[in-house]
Amino acid sequence: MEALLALTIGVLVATAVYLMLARNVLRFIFGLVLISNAANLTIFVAGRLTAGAPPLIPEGAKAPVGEVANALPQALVLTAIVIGFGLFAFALVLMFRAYTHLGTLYSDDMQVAEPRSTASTPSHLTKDTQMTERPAE
Amino acid sequence: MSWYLATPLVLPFLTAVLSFLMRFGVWGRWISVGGNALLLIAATLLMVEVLGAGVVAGQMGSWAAPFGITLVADYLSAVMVVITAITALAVSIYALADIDARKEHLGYHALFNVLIGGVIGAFLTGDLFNLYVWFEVMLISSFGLLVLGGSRAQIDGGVRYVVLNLISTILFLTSIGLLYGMTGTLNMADIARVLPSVENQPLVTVIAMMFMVAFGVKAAVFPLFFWLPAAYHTPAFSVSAVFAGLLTKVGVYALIRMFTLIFDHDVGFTHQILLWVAALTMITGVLGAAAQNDIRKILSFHIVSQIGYMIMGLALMTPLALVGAVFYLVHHIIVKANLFLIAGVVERTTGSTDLSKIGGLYRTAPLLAILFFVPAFSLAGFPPLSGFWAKYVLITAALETHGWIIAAVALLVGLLTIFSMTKIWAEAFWKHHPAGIDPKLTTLSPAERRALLLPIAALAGLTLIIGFFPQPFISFAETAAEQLLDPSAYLTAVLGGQA
Amino acid sequence: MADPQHTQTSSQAGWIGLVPAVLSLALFAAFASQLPAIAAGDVQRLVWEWVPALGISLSFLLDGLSLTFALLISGIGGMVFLYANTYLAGHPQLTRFMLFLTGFMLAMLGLVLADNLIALFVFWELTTITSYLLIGFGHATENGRRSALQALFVTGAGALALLAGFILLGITAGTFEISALMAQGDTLRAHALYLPILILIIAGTFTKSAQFPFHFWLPNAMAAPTPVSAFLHSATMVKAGVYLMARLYPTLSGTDVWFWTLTIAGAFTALFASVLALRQTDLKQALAYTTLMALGTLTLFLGQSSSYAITGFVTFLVVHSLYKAALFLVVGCIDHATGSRDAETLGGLGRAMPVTAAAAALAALSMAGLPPFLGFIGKELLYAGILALDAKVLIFAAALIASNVLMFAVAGIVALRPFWGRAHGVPPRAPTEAPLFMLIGPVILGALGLMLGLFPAGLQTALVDPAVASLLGQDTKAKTLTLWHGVNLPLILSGATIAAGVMLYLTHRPARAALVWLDDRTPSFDAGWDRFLKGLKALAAWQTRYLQTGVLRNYIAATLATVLVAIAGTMFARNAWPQMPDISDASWPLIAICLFTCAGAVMTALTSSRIAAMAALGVVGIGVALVFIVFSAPDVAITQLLVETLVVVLVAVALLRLPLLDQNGRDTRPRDAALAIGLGATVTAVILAVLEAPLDRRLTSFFETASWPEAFGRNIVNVILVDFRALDTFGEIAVVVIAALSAYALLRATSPAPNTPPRDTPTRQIATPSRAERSNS
Amino acid sequence: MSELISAALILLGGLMVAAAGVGIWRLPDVFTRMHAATKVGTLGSGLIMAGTAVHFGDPAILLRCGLIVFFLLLTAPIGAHMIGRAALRLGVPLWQASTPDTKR
Amino acid sequence: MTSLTAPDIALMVSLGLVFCGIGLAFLRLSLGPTMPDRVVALDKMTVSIVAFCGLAAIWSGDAAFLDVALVLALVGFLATVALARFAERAVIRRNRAAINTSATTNEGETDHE
Amino acid sequence: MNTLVANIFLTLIWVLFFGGFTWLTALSGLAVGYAILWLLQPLKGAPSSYFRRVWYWARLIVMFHYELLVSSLQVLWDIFTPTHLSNPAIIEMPLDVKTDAGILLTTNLISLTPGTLSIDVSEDRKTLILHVMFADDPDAVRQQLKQGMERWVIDAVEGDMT
Amino acid sequence: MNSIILQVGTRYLAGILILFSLYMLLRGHNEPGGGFIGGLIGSTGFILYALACGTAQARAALHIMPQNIAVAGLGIALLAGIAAALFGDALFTGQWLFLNATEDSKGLPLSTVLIFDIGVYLVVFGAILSIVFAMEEEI
Ligand code: NA
Ligand code: NA
Repeated sequence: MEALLALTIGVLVATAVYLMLARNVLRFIFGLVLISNAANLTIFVAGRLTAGAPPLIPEGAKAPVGEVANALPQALVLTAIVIGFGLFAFALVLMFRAYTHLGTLYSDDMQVAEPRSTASTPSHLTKDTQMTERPAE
Repeated sequence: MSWYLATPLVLPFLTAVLSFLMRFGVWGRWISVGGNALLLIAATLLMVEVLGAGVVAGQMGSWAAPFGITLVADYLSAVMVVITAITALAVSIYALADIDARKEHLGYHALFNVLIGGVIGAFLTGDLFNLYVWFEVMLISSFGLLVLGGSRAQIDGGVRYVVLNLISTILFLTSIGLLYGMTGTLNMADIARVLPSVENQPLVTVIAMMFMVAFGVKAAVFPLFFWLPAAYHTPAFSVSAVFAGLLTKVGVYALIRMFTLIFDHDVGFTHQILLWVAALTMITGVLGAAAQNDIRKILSFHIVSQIGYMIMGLALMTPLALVGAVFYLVHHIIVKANLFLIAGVVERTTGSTDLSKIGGLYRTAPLLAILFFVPAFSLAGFPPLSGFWAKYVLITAALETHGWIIAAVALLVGLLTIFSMTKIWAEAFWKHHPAGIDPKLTTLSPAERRALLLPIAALAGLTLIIGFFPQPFISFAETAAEQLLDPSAYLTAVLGGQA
Repeated sequence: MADPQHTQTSSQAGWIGLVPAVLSLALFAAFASQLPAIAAGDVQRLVWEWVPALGISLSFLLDGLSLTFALLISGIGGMVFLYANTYLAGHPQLTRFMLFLTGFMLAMLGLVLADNLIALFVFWELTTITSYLLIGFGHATENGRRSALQALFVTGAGALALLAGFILLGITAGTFEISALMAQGDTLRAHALYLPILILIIAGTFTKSAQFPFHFWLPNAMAAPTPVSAFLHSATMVKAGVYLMARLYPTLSGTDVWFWTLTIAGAFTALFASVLALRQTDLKQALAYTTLMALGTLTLFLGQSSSYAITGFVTFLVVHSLYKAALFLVVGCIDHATGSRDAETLGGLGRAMPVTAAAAALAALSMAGLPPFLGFIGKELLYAGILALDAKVLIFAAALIASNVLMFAVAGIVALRPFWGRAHGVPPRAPTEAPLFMLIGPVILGALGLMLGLFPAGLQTALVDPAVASLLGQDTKAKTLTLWHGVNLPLILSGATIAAGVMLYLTHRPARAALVWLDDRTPSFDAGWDRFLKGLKALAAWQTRYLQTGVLRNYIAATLATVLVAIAGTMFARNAWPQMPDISDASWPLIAICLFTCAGAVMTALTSSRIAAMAALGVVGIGVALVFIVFSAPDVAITQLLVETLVVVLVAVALLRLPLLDQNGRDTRPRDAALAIGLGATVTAVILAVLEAPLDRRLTSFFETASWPEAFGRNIVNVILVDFRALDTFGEIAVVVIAALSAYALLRATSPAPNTPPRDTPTRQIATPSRAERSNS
Repeated sequence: MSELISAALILLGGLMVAAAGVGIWRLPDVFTRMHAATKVGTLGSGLIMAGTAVHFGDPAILLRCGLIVFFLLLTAPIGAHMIGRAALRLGVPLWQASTPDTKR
Repeated sequence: MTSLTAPDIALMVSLGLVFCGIGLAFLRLSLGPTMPDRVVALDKMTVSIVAFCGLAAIWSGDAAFLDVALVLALVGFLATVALARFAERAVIRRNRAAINTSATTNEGETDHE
Repeated sequence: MNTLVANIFLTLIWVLFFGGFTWLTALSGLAVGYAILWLLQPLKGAPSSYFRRVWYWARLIVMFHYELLVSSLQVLWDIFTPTHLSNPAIIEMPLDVKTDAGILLTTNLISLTPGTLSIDVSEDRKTLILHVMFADDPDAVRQQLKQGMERWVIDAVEGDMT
Repeated sequence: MNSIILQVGTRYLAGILILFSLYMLLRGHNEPGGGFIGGLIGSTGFILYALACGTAQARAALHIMPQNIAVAGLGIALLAGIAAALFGDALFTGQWLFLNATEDSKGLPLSTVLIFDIGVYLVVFGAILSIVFAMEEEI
């Protein structure tokens, strides 16, 4: 079971990395969501898997009955999910702002903090930016 | 006495909450200053306690060690907390004149104080996942502070900063999960205790490398530093000062902690790599600085370069080398934060930080010249300023272990640092202002001058004190290094009888 | 290169310079009071602990050598202060100047008195810094800044080598105390690290003392005001290197390396510098090159082991300091009075400036080595020393004699011609005699050259004997200083030198023209400095362009590649690969869920439709939530689903103003795919490897048993969150709060979004009518 | 007995869910697909919830299942309405859109 | 689960059917062709997960999973609403843009996607 | 009055959440419900009297489930038959139901019964736009809905008004 | 633009969501739920409100700026942790008071842990709303 999830995590990581390397920072955000999921799953799997037994203590018992799933990684993952959401929300807003203020979602074209000479701008950029739509007014 | 540990951690958050809720009006900023003054007192009390006891540990929630979260302060942690408190107080005073009401309304004080809380948490925690949490606290508040002005450059810099730091964060989280999967515990002392009995030692090295990369991004080492020069020159000056002083140092601290306490099983591999990383970091950073023409960009690249020195101390892993690393950490926080603060005053008086557009400060603002000279030449390693002792100890450590190349690199980079610092000096201070302006401090209001110059002068004074009277600091660092190399006291304090 | 104060000369000297003058003269007196004791063979030490943890103390050693230097520094210093107080009177930065100069003097004294290598180094660097500030006194000019940087950089570079040398020496000997090192000379010379130590230390001393090929900074340092040149760049600081070689003479000298290095470098520097001195027309530059010559000579003599050579060294040191300081001050007087330092044009100033002329004459005659001046005694000893050279290589002797010939001519050019020669032009101002305070120094120093020449015995017993003893030990006696040795080879050589010198002086104009012609056609070290700086900047720029490209994608790729290399490389290097995974135990629902999740991920990566990407993200979120459900994590699953929902909501809101995804905006597909697959595979491998060993569940076991009885909660996950690990949760909610504040600030910090389309938006859109448009119409 | 009822209910529910899937896959336009998704899917889920309630036989769980169904019934049509509205305004073409009453 | 009883079989079969439903919805999601199609598919998936939670509760014997279903039933449609609104807004914006720009040019956006 | 009903309604749900009646849950439910209603004041405007129409409600619920089952089969048939027999169309239907609750209930129930789907309500609340799968005779569909579902809802929710 | 159906539906759903979120909060210590989940659900209630009726109305309904709610939540959570100091315990040591405790049941538990969870709830609730509202207002 764990091995299968390890493979799934691998796929998540691979797709996330592929997205993160895209020119459009929005894709980076998507990659971020995927790789956060992969990290959460990694913690979850690292705590080993137990099917069908949530870590709850039934009424009347002092401890869980029988072997239940490892609660600690669950708590960690929960924390990580919420933190990940916070980071994601900020990152999304940032990319949004980048678009409204820098006029592009292409990281190659954001040249304010680290300006480069226009001569070195690859020619394909001009072509691709034509694919962008006009932002909403 | 867990409250010695808890108070410095709790205070910044309390300050953040109160100053945010009172952010309209003048209360917020004074709460921030007052809170940080209290923080300094609390940090000092902790330091006194640590000086007495060696290592102080406290179990949060009263749950015994590997089960709950332990806060622990050895010499290294304690001094980092104190330095953080000093920096925080200095910057919060500076912010009185640097941060406008609009930024305050948007929550500057909350962001700033939570950042400080995150930094202190990272220094004090004895729990790996908790360390992750504090890293996140720092990270997100630094994101907020970075873009608080909302300018185009800040947003662009923010994108770079955020994107690259998020990668590191995810890697860190994954690494923690995997290490938990191998050891079944999150308490750092407990991990250190358990790890030698893990069968698959090669895998431990792999995990160690994952941590190295994750913290390497935070510490901005080669080849993971790109985010730093891309972003650190964009925010408000008090913000970049606290970034420059503290944030990367937390990465260095984490590297030191992890690679002395936990990952000392394969020193021949991991620390050898660290040594190369250190050398390349020093060189690329200092060359990067040489290529810049803006004060903050120069200073930013120098952070990278200086980080290399600290990593060098860790990589050499001898008692003296760790003394050097610890001393360097302390020295660099004070000096680099101060330089960024000064850059802010330079910008206020001359109108820019672009060296080609400014000048004339030497003639008409001699006080500022002196205040710049001290940290700048300390950074360049001139004796008897604090930076000299830091470099001296590290180079001695390198030469003692016959690390000729790293010693040569450290020396050479020191030379190139002189080059950059004198460039700022020559352009911003010696040269006449190209626009014919006489940049005087008196263009600032008296209140502004007080708020801006007091922290700068205090930090410069600290630099001088460390420089002229290094003995207590060095011997302190010696004890810190001993504790790092022999963590038995740390383990006993955290785990009690289990160690 | 006129000093900046020329236009604002004031005859009224302030009081500010008198303070350091009094201070230095008091110090001089204090040192002088030690003369009898030191002459009696006493050696005084004073020790303060400084950094005992590192074996560094503030220890001072007063013996013949250090006393000689200390007297020169404080004595000449006092006169320079008096001089400068008038010379720079009225200058707005006079206070600063005096402060730096006082700082320099104290540092210099510390340097020569220090008995601890590291303390010595500290003072060494303090002289570097103060010298930097003093050279940069003319900071308004590009050239002033350049010269200051050059001096700082070259001597700073040497200093770093020196530091390494000191550290190695300290490590090898186990002490930094120079007095303790002296006793270890034999051991150290036999040590494997001797050669590196020597090379490093010599690198430091050569740069400081401007030995070839590090000489070029010194003439440029003449950008500093004349008192600075007189004090730092002739009398004291540049001699720090020489001092250090002398100081370590008992410890390091006597080997072949020592001998050859110092001899060759010294001789070459002396000859080379004196030739260049002849080439100069600026009086100060000419003096600067003669200083180089003197430094070369001193170095050459330090290379030797004969008593003649060392006596010559000490004597010449004193001689040179006296006349050179005097001459610099004289040149300053000329400059001050006339506004010119041009040797070509100046002449006939003797009438207007008689006292200055007299002082100049005294100094010049000493420099020229004519009897009965101390310079003559010095030269005699030099020649005796040459003849006692350890290797009888004629060329060194020839070099030294040739440079003395040149010196003679230069002395005439610099100190005689401006006063008694014919003027070839009109200086900017009519000359007047220098003020009193500017004359005290040159006169006293010039007179001292004569006095000591006439009565050398006092100098002998007070300074030369103890100083030589410091180098050679108490057993070896210094040679006797006397004007008349009888007719011997040195005397004959002196005569020849004078004759040749006179000849050269008379023909110096054509000689100079020839030198100028030659100099213009040989590579210049000074230009080399510019090339070095340019190269450094180019290297820095190239490296920065290459690494800090400004292209975020490159940063991301580099970071991720580092991650890949770190993990995969270590797995290779340490052979940490896992076994082949066994997935036969997976149930089919799990397989389905995993496939579903993977499909969502792949779709997110490959789609170019925004809404499809959003929905695919939702699919992945749901898939992961299903995993949490299957493996008994209801809390996590709920959170995951809620967060996933919020992600979709937020993205949907944000996308309303964001453009379409690009169809194929990727020019690095192979690289990206390779990185992606590599990282995915590696992460899988690491996880599999981690999972091979069983997990120690003692933490969880504790939580399970303590959750209800001690923490009163049945939901163990929640109890962990709010109790066992509440601190984590607290940090986490801090993250959430700050994320919200940050996002809010980001949205509100900027003025409401601009109504105009952003800058980079192309105005032209591709004209493809959408289906929606068609069906609408 | 209750086990069999439960089994029947979840089987039926499963069939409904699958059928909704088929519907969403096979039906010709977005509106018709919405018919399948909204009601057949909701019905299927509701049936499975009923089966679950029967399986446990616990009043508390019954209540919870009832709430789930109630919430599904409350939200699913609203969601469908939103999608349909969007589709309508987007001008998504209607399959066989030839009926005279068709507006827009 | 060595000996399968009728309810177990029913559970497994139902589980399989639910997966089929989800899988088919996923196909629709990936194929589109219009924006609302994808939203419908996602909505359908969410509802199916509710069913899955019920089955999981039976399978594990733990009612905790019903809480997941409860949350999803209440909150799941929020995503649908948001996405639908997104689609709808896109139209308004496109129409506005069509008015603003000349009649011949058209936005590159294909809101159907 | 309306608020009170809503409050009781919320209290009921609260008690249901906790899976059993206790005074504590009831009281806290009242308090919580009150707080929520106060929070949601801008949305105020709840159904009028409530208890009087229990009967109509019962009818509504039963009829709704009947409709649901019957027409589900119709859609299922169309899904699984190789050719699509349906003749879908978008039609408009005038609305008699006035109150918010009535509109919501009507539209939701129409949506939930297969074959019909509420797409939108016009701004003036007078017209409902529907998608109908079997629209061979739109008027018949309209008629059926008005006399069926809408009638039942009006009876249940707004009996006083008609 | 505004959908009547959605607005009317929201009237009921928003209330139910907030109610449900409080329920999840209060029972979280013993069953799935807790401050996070509660806060997330609670925020969806107001998000729905904002989507249906606009942020202005949603903000009016909320009465307090969501950021202030979030920060106050952080303060409450912190105070719950600091409260331990009053009892001489370490930071975040849970302090419990059981009302009407009998030997069978522990009665009604009141605890700093619950206060902490309430703080968590408020943080999540306020934080998400401040982001979503601000973002909505950008459109
Ligand atoms: Na950082
Ligand atoms: Na540096």
